[in-house]
Parts: sequence; structure tokens; C-alpha cells
Amino acid sequence: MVQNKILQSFRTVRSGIIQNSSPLGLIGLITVSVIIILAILAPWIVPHDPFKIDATNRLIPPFWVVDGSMNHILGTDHLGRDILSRLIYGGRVSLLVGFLSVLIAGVIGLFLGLISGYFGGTWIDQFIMRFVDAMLAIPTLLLVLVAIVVFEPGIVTLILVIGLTSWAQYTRLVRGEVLSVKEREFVQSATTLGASKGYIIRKHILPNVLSSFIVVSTIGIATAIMTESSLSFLGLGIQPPDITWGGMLNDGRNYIATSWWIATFPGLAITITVLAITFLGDWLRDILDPKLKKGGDADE
Amino acid sequence: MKKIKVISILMIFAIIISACGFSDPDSTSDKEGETNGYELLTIANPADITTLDPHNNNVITTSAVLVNIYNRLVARDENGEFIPELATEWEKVDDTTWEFKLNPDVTFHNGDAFTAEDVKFSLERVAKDTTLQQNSTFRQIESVNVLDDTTVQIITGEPDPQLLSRLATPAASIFPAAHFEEVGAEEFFANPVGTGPYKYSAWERDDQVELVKFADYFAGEPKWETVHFSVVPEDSTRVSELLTGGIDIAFNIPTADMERIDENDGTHVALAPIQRVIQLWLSTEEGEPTADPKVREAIELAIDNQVIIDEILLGSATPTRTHVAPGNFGADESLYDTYLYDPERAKELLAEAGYEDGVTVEISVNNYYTEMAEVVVGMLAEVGITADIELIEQSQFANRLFGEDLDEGVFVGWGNDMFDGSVLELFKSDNVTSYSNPEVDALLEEAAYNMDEEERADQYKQVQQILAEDRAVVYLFQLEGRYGVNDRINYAPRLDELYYVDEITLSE
Amino acid sequence: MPTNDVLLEVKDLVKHFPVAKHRNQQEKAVVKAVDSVSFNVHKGEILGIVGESGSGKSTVAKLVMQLLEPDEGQILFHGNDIFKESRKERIETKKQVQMVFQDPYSSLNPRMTAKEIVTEALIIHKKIAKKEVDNKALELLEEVGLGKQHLNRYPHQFSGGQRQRLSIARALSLKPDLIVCDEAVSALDVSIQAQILDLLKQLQKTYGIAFIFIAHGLPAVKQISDRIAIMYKGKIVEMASSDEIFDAPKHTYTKKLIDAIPPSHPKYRKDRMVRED
Amino acid sequence: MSYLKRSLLQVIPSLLLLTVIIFALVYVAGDPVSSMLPENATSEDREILAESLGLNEPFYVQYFQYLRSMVTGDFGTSYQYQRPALELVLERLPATLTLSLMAMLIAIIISIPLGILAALKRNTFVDFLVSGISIVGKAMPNFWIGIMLILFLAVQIQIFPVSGADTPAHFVLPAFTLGVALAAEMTRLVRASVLEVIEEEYVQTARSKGQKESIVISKHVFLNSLIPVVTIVGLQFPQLIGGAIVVETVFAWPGIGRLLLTAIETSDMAIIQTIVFVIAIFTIVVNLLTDLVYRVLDPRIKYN
Amino acid sequence: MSKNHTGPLLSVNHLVTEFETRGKNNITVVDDISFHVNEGEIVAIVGESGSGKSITSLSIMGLLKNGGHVTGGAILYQGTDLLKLSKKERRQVRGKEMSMIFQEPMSSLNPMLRIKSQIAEAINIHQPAKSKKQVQEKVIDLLKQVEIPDAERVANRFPHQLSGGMRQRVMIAIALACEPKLLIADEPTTALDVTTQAQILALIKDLNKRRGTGVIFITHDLSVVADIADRVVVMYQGKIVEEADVFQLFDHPQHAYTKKLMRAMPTIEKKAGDSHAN
Repeated sequence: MVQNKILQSFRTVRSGIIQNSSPLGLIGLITVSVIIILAILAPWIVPHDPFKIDATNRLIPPFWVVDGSMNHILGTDHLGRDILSRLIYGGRVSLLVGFLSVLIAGVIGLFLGLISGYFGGTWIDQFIMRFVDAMLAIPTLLLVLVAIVVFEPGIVTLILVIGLTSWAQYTRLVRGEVLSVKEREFVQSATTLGASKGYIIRKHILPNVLSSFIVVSTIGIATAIMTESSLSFLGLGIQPPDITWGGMLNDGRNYIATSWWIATFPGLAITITVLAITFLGDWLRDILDPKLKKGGDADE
Repeated sequence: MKKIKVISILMIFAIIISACGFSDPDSTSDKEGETNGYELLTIANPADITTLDPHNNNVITTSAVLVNIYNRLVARDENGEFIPELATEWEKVDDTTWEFKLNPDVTFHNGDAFTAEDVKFSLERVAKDTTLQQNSTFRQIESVNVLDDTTVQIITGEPDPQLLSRLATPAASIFPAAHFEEVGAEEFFANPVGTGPYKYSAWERDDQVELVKFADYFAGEPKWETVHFSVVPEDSTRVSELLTGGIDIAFNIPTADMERIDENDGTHVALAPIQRVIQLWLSTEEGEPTADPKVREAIELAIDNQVIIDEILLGSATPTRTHVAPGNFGADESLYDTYLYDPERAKELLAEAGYEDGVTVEISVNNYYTEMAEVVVGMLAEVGITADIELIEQSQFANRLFGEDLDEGVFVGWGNDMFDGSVLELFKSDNVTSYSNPEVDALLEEAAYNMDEEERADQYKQVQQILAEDRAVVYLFQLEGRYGVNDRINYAPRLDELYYVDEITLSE
Repeated sequence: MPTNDVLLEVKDLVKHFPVAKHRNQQEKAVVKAVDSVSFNVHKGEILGIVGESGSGKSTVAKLVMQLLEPDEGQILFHGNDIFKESRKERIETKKQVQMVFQDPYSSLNPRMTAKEIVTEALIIHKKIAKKEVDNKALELLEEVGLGKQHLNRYPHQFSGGQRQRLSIARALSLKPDLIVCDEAVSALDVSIQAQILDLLKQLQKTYGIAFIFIAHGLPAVKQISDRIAIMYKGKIVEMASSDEIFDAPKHTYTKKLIDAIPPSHPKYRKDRMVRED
Repeated sequence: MSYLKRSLLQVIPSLLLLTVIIFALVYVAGDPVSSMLPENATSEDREILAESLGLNEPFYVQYFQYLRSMVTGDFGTSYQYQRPALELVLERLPATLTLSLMAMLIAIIISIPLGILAALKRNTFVDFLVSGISIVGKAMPNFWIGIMLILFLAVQIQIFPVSGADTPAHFVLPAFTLGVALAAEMTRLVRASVLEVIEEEYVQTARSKGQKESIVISKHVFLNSLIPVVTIVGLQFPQLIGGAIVVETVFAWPGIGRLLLTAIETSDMAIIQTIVFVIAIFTIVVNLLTDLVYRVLDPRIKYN
Repeated sequence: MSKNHTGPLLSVNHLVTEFETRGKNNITVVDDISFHVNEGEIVAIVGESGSGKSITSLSIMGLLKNGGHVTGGAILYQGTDLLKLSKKERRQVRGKEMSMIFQEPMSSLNPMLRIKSQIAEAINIHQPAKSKKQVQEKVIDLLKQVEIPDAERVANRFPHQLSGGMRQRVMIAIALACEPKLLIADEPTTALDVTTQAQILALIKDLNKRRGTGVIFITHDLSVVADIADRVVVMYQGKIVEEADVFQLFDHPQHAYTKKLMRAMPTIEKKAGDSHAN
């Protein structure tokens, strides 16, 4: 059964790729895959030790610029570290922060949203929604900032903090979706079949809520990566020697005018990743919509 | 359809044009109607002043501003020598009594005449009020006795060889006693009154402090009409402001921009040594790898001070093996402008200590010095020492330090606003460092109350030698202050990092 | 008809909905959606309920389906008051009363295949082993005139009429005694409507299932119903056999409804005489 | 009116929960004592100070004290500035609000025409370009945009001042930097909204009257597509203020964000609490306002 | 548009409408159809969903969207081929010469605007010379013409405050604002209750009779056709399969599809005892 499900969803995705071959979606998918693969394989493919500091080889420009060398294709930073290697390593942490924090926020948000939506109008719903309002009334960055002071900045802290402070938007989204799905007749129809609450949530509500949830989650990943870089800018991000794109961007901020490459490449990496994830999200929404699945038109 | 398109394009143009219309109003308006160029001086700091109360301040950038509003009895010249300010002369009556003759022709900004009562009030305030941040520096003062309008005696509890140094810090500023008591502290610091060359005009928080000329300044009419200490936290923005002529002096510019500023038409970089010495404290506590003197020595030998100075600081520092730099009391110049570097020997030492396969030390770093610390980490790695660094926000650093919540290694830049060897008291037992050496303790204790200058200086020199041998601290270098300066003015940065605005002149 | 033939008995059913209070209204305003409604459904009978939008006919359906709780009154199914039953009994009742909804586009979960939809009730009530699912699903689909090729399709791949067939197959799966059709053909093209009505009639004959057939117009109901109830503003204003309603309508509203029915041939036009002048 | 009353009542539990969240966070953040004393103070000094500040009381006592004084308008005193925190925050609030409003204005001015243009030219090069720019605009960290703008527009071509908050020209770069992400978001939203509305039958009705396409768009599409946009603008407001923390640092803008950063660096509890609270209240007010605007805009809600 | 034109009001000749689909062949939705409407005549187009009947009406109005294009044939209105007109000329035909009402009275009125301004808009477009007061009077007059009671009050309301039937009356008022010669009604009663449907049908018939407006009435419901049409065009899969006088069609349906439709019609009249039977 499980295998069937997996096979089926694989087929779904595959047919989605073939039939809704939005080029942007495909570009997004490929880009994200490449970044993930690079991140996983980082230790084996980086041309240099990304942590190796060499003060005498600092600020070497990329190879196509005068004074650049093929040894450091994208140049070196202000401490003489190889930028390409650091970019590849940085992707690890940035993606980890993005995915895991959204996972945390998503799980909490989905859970509370389902409860709140299903029990819409009751005191449970009221309580959850007031909590959501409270969370949403504070800018996420501000919440993260305050929280980061409490705990020491680090990868785990950051993931936890971003995750625990950004669930409210998911709750709100999921609740809204649940409320609207709940009114659809097929849910009533399941009730008339004698289905239990748990069954209805699991089988009817959740699958119909999931697609917009997934789309918003992909955007959440992008937002988390941006939040991390903003924190790095404010000096409260992930600490060296851990490498993140935000941290690299921040390292380079004083060199933008003199050694542009230090900040430009991580900046590009963030932008490209966020773009790719956004494309991927839009595209996921399309392929997760069964209405766009082909196969046998109505005949009568 | 067409109309919509036209409208949208027009809208976008409208923003751009309206924006351009406003652009650059101050740079043009300032230049016009200019008579002598002394109308406005703008100095940009990375942080705002924290208070207008010098007694309740321990931030150097705040002092740098406040010294223009208030005066002390004595001051230091640009080389660190004592010079008269509100006091015309002083003498040591006995080991615990000092007598000061005051300048009779001084008036406060509000017109009040400066008298001995003001000195008594001000110094006793900072010496007695334990809630003030500078209280501990002045606790030595038992009382201030007014002999007549222009004579005071300061009585210390113990013999205090550093009294003059204390009185020369900005924290010893003198307030108008009658006015202060009349309006109360809150109102006083909302509109502070001092005797300095510039009067307080406005403080727009996180934006700028505005001072204006005090024409009746006792030492002669000040040069500048208005002085702005503006706050530009982002380094690159501060440099940009300097390059576009928005400011005259930009403090603490990134080394990366030094060349740009020098090459830019109309700006240059001014460098001068400051009291700050970058140092790495190493725990000698039992159980830590750094408890082994060989490891500590290896660390010192692994660091190539000159490479950091040349590559990261572009030459704007001097290597040192002591905190007490020349110009300070008790400096051991044999330890200055020198460093030890021998990575091969460092490896040997590690092997001797049983760490052939490497050793890991944890270092807490004040994030102000991240870049240098990271290079040090790289150098330590070369000889087989893995340094895990934890960056600590500049302002959190002190908390963590005094909460004794730091790692075995501490990478820190430490100033010396007393210009005295007493700064070494950091290494007295039961202080923030873990170091404990009875010999050092005894020397420092004696020196603290020793009124014999020569002997006292010698005691400090001995301490410096012992520390250089024990390596509970590895000194790296004395920093230079890096200021970006507009070519229209002459500005020579000072050792104490203070801005004496009146020393800044227009260039010809 | 003898009373032991009664499958469903609705007694004095009342359901009010609160509406937002108006500024200068003191009392709580309510909509009397169902206002003291009583009727019986006999075994194997098709009862048509006709009323325009807002007449309360859908609320009656929801009450019968236990999707709503009544404010007053009783609903007896096989003689038991369904709102006083235990949880377990209620589930039993639910199995025996099924529903086909109006909107063929929202009454089917877009993420389930036809197979999953029609066998869902069986799986919920654990009446079927996993390997039987395909066979049972096919059986049900064939019952409503669909075939093997439809098993793994999603609802959006069906036409409106086919979807309504799916809904009926789903309702049939538990072999219920009563199926409530709430405007089940209103959204369909006329020719499709006829097919669905035929299907229902056939199911009634084959399995003896009773139907409550709700519609907003008389024509559809006339064709299929044994008896017809006319609802107007929350009340049943007239209830009689299908022929009686058309031959001798008593209530003025019933007459108005009949009057509004378009002719089946231009020759029955009411204004024909005028037009030909 | 009853709507307003109801909304206001709903706000109260949220605010209470908010105070708990804030207080808990700041409580854990803990020890402000060290930052208040000079570098060489003794541990007795620390103890005395902690005692005098009531920092040795248990959590709930401190919370209720906090709540009680807050109700009376006392948000505590900043250690760093030795002044009432509320006063400090309110002093900076106008700068941040002006910046945020300017950013929002810029975002609106940019996004509405571009969004409409993209929708009307759907699937053409123009649409692709606009959508592309807007996605990129959202994907760039705003401090990066800010530093770049300074380098090019202020240092290279010198058409705008670098930093500070003196003249209208000073607004342009920071407000633009802050508004870019919102503009990008809104452009996409306006586009989607217009595309949706343009499919509505009443638009066909207007065309069937023989109305000019430009008037069809301005009269029938524009206003209707504005409704979801208004809602988003309200929801985005807190994120805008969040962005201001970064932008204020880049452009030396003397607002609440800078105050917050200083406060965070010095663990100035009172200021942090007050800022979070004031921003939250502001957000709630803005949300109420957008709700009202929404009600005014949409007669379906207004006349019900 | 020549005033003294003598032929049919509208004649559609070999009309072909296609829709673009990305990357694939175009879909032909209306496939070479021809029919005409005389002045004062009600022509019903009957067909099931997807038969192309609505697309035909949109093609005539020039309101095709989503990649739909007329790719062949001619649409002659009083002898002028509408397809050869410029966009502007085409627009001026809409509303003034021919107008349209839609199926969904819920969504065919702009929810943001008051009833009066939506009707006034239709007047202002083609008769800009009218003063505000004249327009106002005309609005009320139109509302009265479509038998809306309390016209002054309704004029000031928003669409959502009206019932479905009232909205459809307002739509008809808008369509009639400039007294067009042709009214296209696309399933105008499908979403309405039976009694409301009867009223709207009566209204359309009445307007047709009193003003001589030609009507194209699109529906899937033969009984509505029986009630209203003079002539019937039956469409099936984009083609016209039958065209006949309404009596002829009901008495002698030719095409199999027509017959199927006929069979599906629910009948309520009793054959015997019908006074009109002849």
C-alpha cells in the first residue's frame, strides 16, 4: 500500500513534469537539485579547504579579472579563503536552516491550523487564533532577534528560533483552508457515510489543504534563508567557522566597493536559490492540483 | 490600454523626478554664504553617545564627545602628558592630600562662575554615588575640601599615585553645583551645562549630537560655530558619506577602504596609535590544555603578528609583547615593537607537551575583532592547534567577561584610559583572568599605593617581564585609530581617541 | 398505507438560524428555516420535496442526514428517534441513510479516484477486504452505468452527469434504505437530468430503496415521485400524490409553481393567442 | 460600530498573550546588571544592583509587576539611557513610521501600475519582465540592495544623499530599499488579482455595453482587484517594520530599529519589551484599519 | 449600418471560432455555422454544455477571451460585416446596436458600484450628450420598464442587496439602455427559481413584442424554447444540426440529437383536456 502510494506520487510528479513542463518550474527544480547535490557532496568536490585561512593570499579576484587565477575560480575573501569552496559549503547550512526551520514551523502550523480550522468557532479555535494574532503582530525578524539574544547564535538555535517564531502564518493559512474545505460537500458527504473526525481530517481535509501549504512552505524556506542573512548582517547570525551565505555576504559588506566578489557571489547564491525555490513552489502547486492531471477526458 | 500604460510610466518618472528635485540640498546650501569655513564640522561615529553624564559612562566614543562640553581639573596633551585645564597648578601635600589651584576666570555655559564648590560637588558626586558607572574609579577620594574659591584639597583614603590620572579622565568632569542642585540630575542632563569650548545644543538620538561655540570659553574663543557628532553605524555608509563630502571625519574606517579614501579626491586617511592593545588571554586553570606553559608558548610562537598587521590592518598597528605602551606610566619599551614567531619551535613545544596530534582550545572573541581573530585561528591551525572561536557581541562581551562566562582563551582589545601600568591589575589574583601569581600580586599591590614614581615604574616593568614569560596573556599589537578625513581640515588623531574639536583646524 | 411500512417519520421539526442583529433591533433575529414540518417516507417510496431557494428544503435534508441538530421535533427512522440514539446506533443509522448532493463539482473529493470514492464508506465501516476493493468498486460503477475505464480517474475527469452517477454509486455502496437527493439534477443539462432520474427510478425498483428527492421545480419531481410535498417559507404547504398535486392543486403557492412551468410544446404557450394576433 | 467593538475585544487576549511571550523571552535573556556597571565592579555591587531592580523575584511576580506598571503606562526605565523606555521608543517611532509609510507608498506606486501592466500583457515579454523583476526584487537581501544603492546612486552619480533623515531626498534610498520586497510582493498580487477580476462576468458586462477597454480596466477591474491587495498591505506592515531594523542600520536612520539593536546588544529589557509591544499595538491598529478600509471599499460588507 | 437595410437584422455566415492552446493544434469550438435573426424575432440556440452555443454569442458580440478567435466566416449586422470593423467601430456597435445578458446574475454586475451607476454607464457611453438629470430619469425609467417595483430605491442599491431575479432584471435594463435592435441572452434563467424564470421569460417576451427587439436566446432547456422562441437553432458539437420554426421543431424533430432532447423533456401537461390542443 505504502509502496503503491509512493509509486503513485512518483507517477504524479513525473506526469506533472512531462505535461506541465513550465520551463521556469523545471529550471527551479534543476537548480534546487543541483544546489542540494552540491551541498551534500561538498566535502568531496570543493577545490580548497573552505576554512583554510591564508592572510597572504587574501582578496584575490575571480579568474576573469586581472590578477585573478584559475586556482581560485571565484577568488578569495578577506581572509584568503576560497570563495567557491565556501559557497558550496555555505549552501549546506543555508539550506539546512531553510528546510529544518520550515519543517518545524510547518509541523506546528499545520497541526494547530488543522485543529483550529476543524473546531472553527470553538474556544480552542479562539485561543489558537488569539495566539496566532499575537505572534503575527510582531515582525518575525524582531522576534528572532529577541530570541537569538536569549540563546547563543548557532545553527541549532537559529533553526529552532526561526521555526518557533514563524509557525503562525502557516496556522492561519491552514485554518483558512480547512474552514473552506470543511464547507465543501464532499466533507459533509463523508460525515453522512459515518466517517470519524480523525478520518475526515486525515483523508479529506489534509490532502486538500496540503498543496497550498506546500507552496507557502517553499516560500518559507526562501524567507528563512533571507532571515538568516539579515541576522548575519546584524551580527547575530550563525557564527564562524560555520559557513552560511548570509555570513559570507556579511563578511563582504565592507569590501563591496573594493573587492566586489566577496559579497556578490553569496548574494547571487541567495538570490538564485530563493528564485529557484519560488519557481519550484509555483510549479508544485500546479502539479499537486489533480485538476491538471491528464488522462481520459470526460465522455458522455 | 494605452492610457494605462502611459499613466504607469508617468508615475514612475514622477517619483524619480520629484526625488531628484530634492537631492543634495545641504551640500549646496552649506557651501553658499560661507565666510571662513568654520561654520560646521561633522564627525561621524559608528555609535551614538550613550549619555551626557560623564560620571555615568564607560564608553570611549561618548567621552570623545563629552570632553568638548565639560572640563576637568587636569587633562592630557596629545602625547599623554598632564596639562592644566580648570586647575592652574597642583601639588601633593602629603601621600593622601593633594591641593589644586583653580583658574578664577572660568564661567559655565549658563553664566555661573566656576568655583571650588563646583569641584567639591562634582568629584564627591562621582566618588560617593555608587550607582554611577565611574564610581569605582573615584572611590579612592574620601573628600574634597574647599579652602577658598580657587583652592581645593582632595583627600584620598590610601596613598594614590594615580590620582592625577583619575582626574584627567573625562569621568572627572566638573558640573556647576548650584545649577545642578537646583534643577536636579534629570533636567541637568537634558540640558547639560559645562565649562568646555562648546555648548550642548541638541541630541537627536541615534542621529546626531549638536554642539555650538561657547564664545566665552576661558581659554579663548573656539574656532567652530557648530559641531555635529553624527551616528552612522554601517562602516560602508560612513565611508560613503565621507567620500561624498557629507561628513568631515569618519571614525573607525575599514582597512579595506583606506586606499579608496586616500585615492579619492578630497579625502585622506589619518592614522595614529591608540591605547588599545589586542591580546589573547589564556587560562592557566588546572585541566585546560593551556594550563601547560608549553602550549601557551606554542600559541605565542605560532602567531605571526606582522602578517596580521601587514595584511589585515594594512600596517596600522605596532606589534607588542606588553599592554603598557610607550607614553604610559611604567612602560617596558623592551617589550614594545617586537614579537616572537617560530612555528617550528611551536610544533616542538606542542609535541613536548604531548600534543603531537594536535590540541583544541576554545576562544571567546569580542566580535569587534573577528577578522583578526580568524586569522589567528588560521595561524594556530598551521602548527596543529585547533581553535574553536565563539564570537561575542561587543556590548555583551563585558557582561560575559565579568560573569566569568568565557572560554579558556579570550581574544580582546583592551584600552588604558589611565595611561598607567595599573592596567596590569587585570592579572591580579581573583580578577577576571584566571591567572594567579603571588609575585605579580605583591608587585601590583605595592605599586598601587607607591608614591615613589621610579620604584613604582620599576614594579610595573617587573610585572610585564613576568607576564611575558608566563604567557597568561599573549599580546599581539597596539592598534592605530583609523580616521577618514576630509582634505579641507587638519586632523591629528589622539592616543586617547578623544576629539578635542578645537585642535581641528581648516587646512590652507 | 399501513404504518408498519413507514421508514422515516418526521414530526414537528423546527430549525432556526440566528442572523446578525440589526442596529435597532432588540430581539435576536432568526430565520425560521424549518418551521414545524412533519412528513413520512414509506419503504421503497420516492417522496419529492419542492420549494424555491430559501424554502427550507435543504435544511430538512441536512436534518435527516444528521448534519444538523433540530431545535424541536423528532425524526424517527425505523421507529427510533435518531437524535436520541447512542453513538453506535447513530453510525448504524448513518449507514442506512445516504445522500446525493446538488453540486457534482464540490461533492467529490478532488484528490480521490473514482475507486476510492465509491468504496470509501465500505472501508470506513470495514466491510471490505483490501483485495476486494477493485472488484467491489467496479461492481458499484457498473451499477450506475460507469465502467472499468473509470476506476482510477479523478472527479475532474468526469462530466457533471458522470459525477452524479459516482455520487449515487457511493451512496449505494452501503445498501441503504433511504437516499436523500438534494437537488441532485438541478445543475445538469436537461438530457442528462433525464438519464439520472431514470437511474434513480431503476434503483428504487431493483433494491426497494426509498428516496427523498428535493428539487426547486416541479417537472423533475413529477416524473419520479410517488408523493410530492410543497415547501414554502419553512413550512409544508401541501402534500399529496403526484397526480393530485398537478390535477387539483389546493394551495395558491402550488398553483403558482405549476403556472410557472414552461410548456413542453409551443402550442401550450400561455400567450400564444396574444402572439398570433 | 459593533464590528469595531468586537474587533477591539478580540485584541485584548492577543495583547495579553503577547505580554507573556515578550516577558518570557526577555526574562530568559536575563542579566542586565553587568552592562550597567563599570568593567571593574565587584560581585557585591552586582548583587546590590540586582536586588534594587527586583531581579531576584520569581518569574510570575516579575510578570505581574511588569503588567501592573504597564497598565499605568510605565514600561520601565532603560538602563542604558536612564530614561523611561516608552518615552525613548515614542521618540523614535515617528522616524520608523515615516520610513515605513514612505516605503509602502513607493511600493504602491511601483506595484499597482506594473501589476496591472503585467496582467494586461499576460504571457508577453512585458509580463515576463515585470514578473521576473518582482521575483528578483523579493529574492535580494535588503541590506545588499541598500549598500548597492548607496554606492551607485549616492557615491557614483551622487543624485541622492547617502544617509541621515534631514530632507525629503533623504527618504528616497532607504524607503526604496525597504519598499522593494513589498513592491515585488504586491506586483505579483496585483497581477494575480487583476487576472482574476478580469475574468469576472461583470467585466464582460461592461464590455458588452460598448465601454472602452481603458475605462473597463480603470472602472471595473482596478477597484475590484484592489481589495485583496489592501488586505495584504495590512498584513505586510509588521514585516516592513522588521525590515526597517536592517535598513535603518544601513542608512543611519534614527528610528526604532536602531534603538532596538542597541537595546539588544546591551540587554536593555525595558526598551526591548516596549518596542515589541508598541510595534505589536501598531500592527494591530494597522490591521484594524485595513479591515475598515476593506469594509469601506467593499459594499458587500459595508451594507450587510 | 445602413438605416434602410432590408435583409435580416443579423446573419451569421459560415462562422468558425477557434481557441489557441499552447503548443498544440487549435481547438475549433464553433465549426462553420450559419443562421440569421430577423428584426423582432426570437431565435433560440439550443445545445448542451460545450456545444458551442455560448461561444457563438460571444463571437457575435466580439467578446471572446482566453485565446478565442473568429477564424472564418462573416457576421453581418444589417448588412455590415462586423468582423471587418475596427476595434473602435466594433465597440460602438456593442451596447448601442446589440447587447447581452449573461447566465449568472450574481456575477454579471460589478459588486462595487451602485445599480444606477451601472445602468447610467451604459447610457453615457453612447449618449454622452445627455445631462445628469436626463440620465437619472432614464435609469429610473429603464428600471420601471423591467418591472422593478420601487425603482428609485433599487437604483441606489448595490447588486448584493438584490435577489437573483432582480439582478437579472437590472441586467436586462442595462442591455436595453440604448434600445438595441438585438439582445443576446445567454442562459439568462438557468440560475433562477422556476417562478422567477417565468417572470423573466415573460419580461423578455414582452420587450420583444413592445419594442421589436430581436433576441438570440441561448438555452439547454427545450421547455424554455417552447415558451419563448419563434425559431430554433440546435447546436451539437460546434455545428448546427437543425434549424426550424419552433412549431415545426417540436412537431417534427429531424435530428437524432433533437429527438433525444425532446424525449428528455419532463412533461406535465396532460394530452387530453388541453384547451389549446388543435
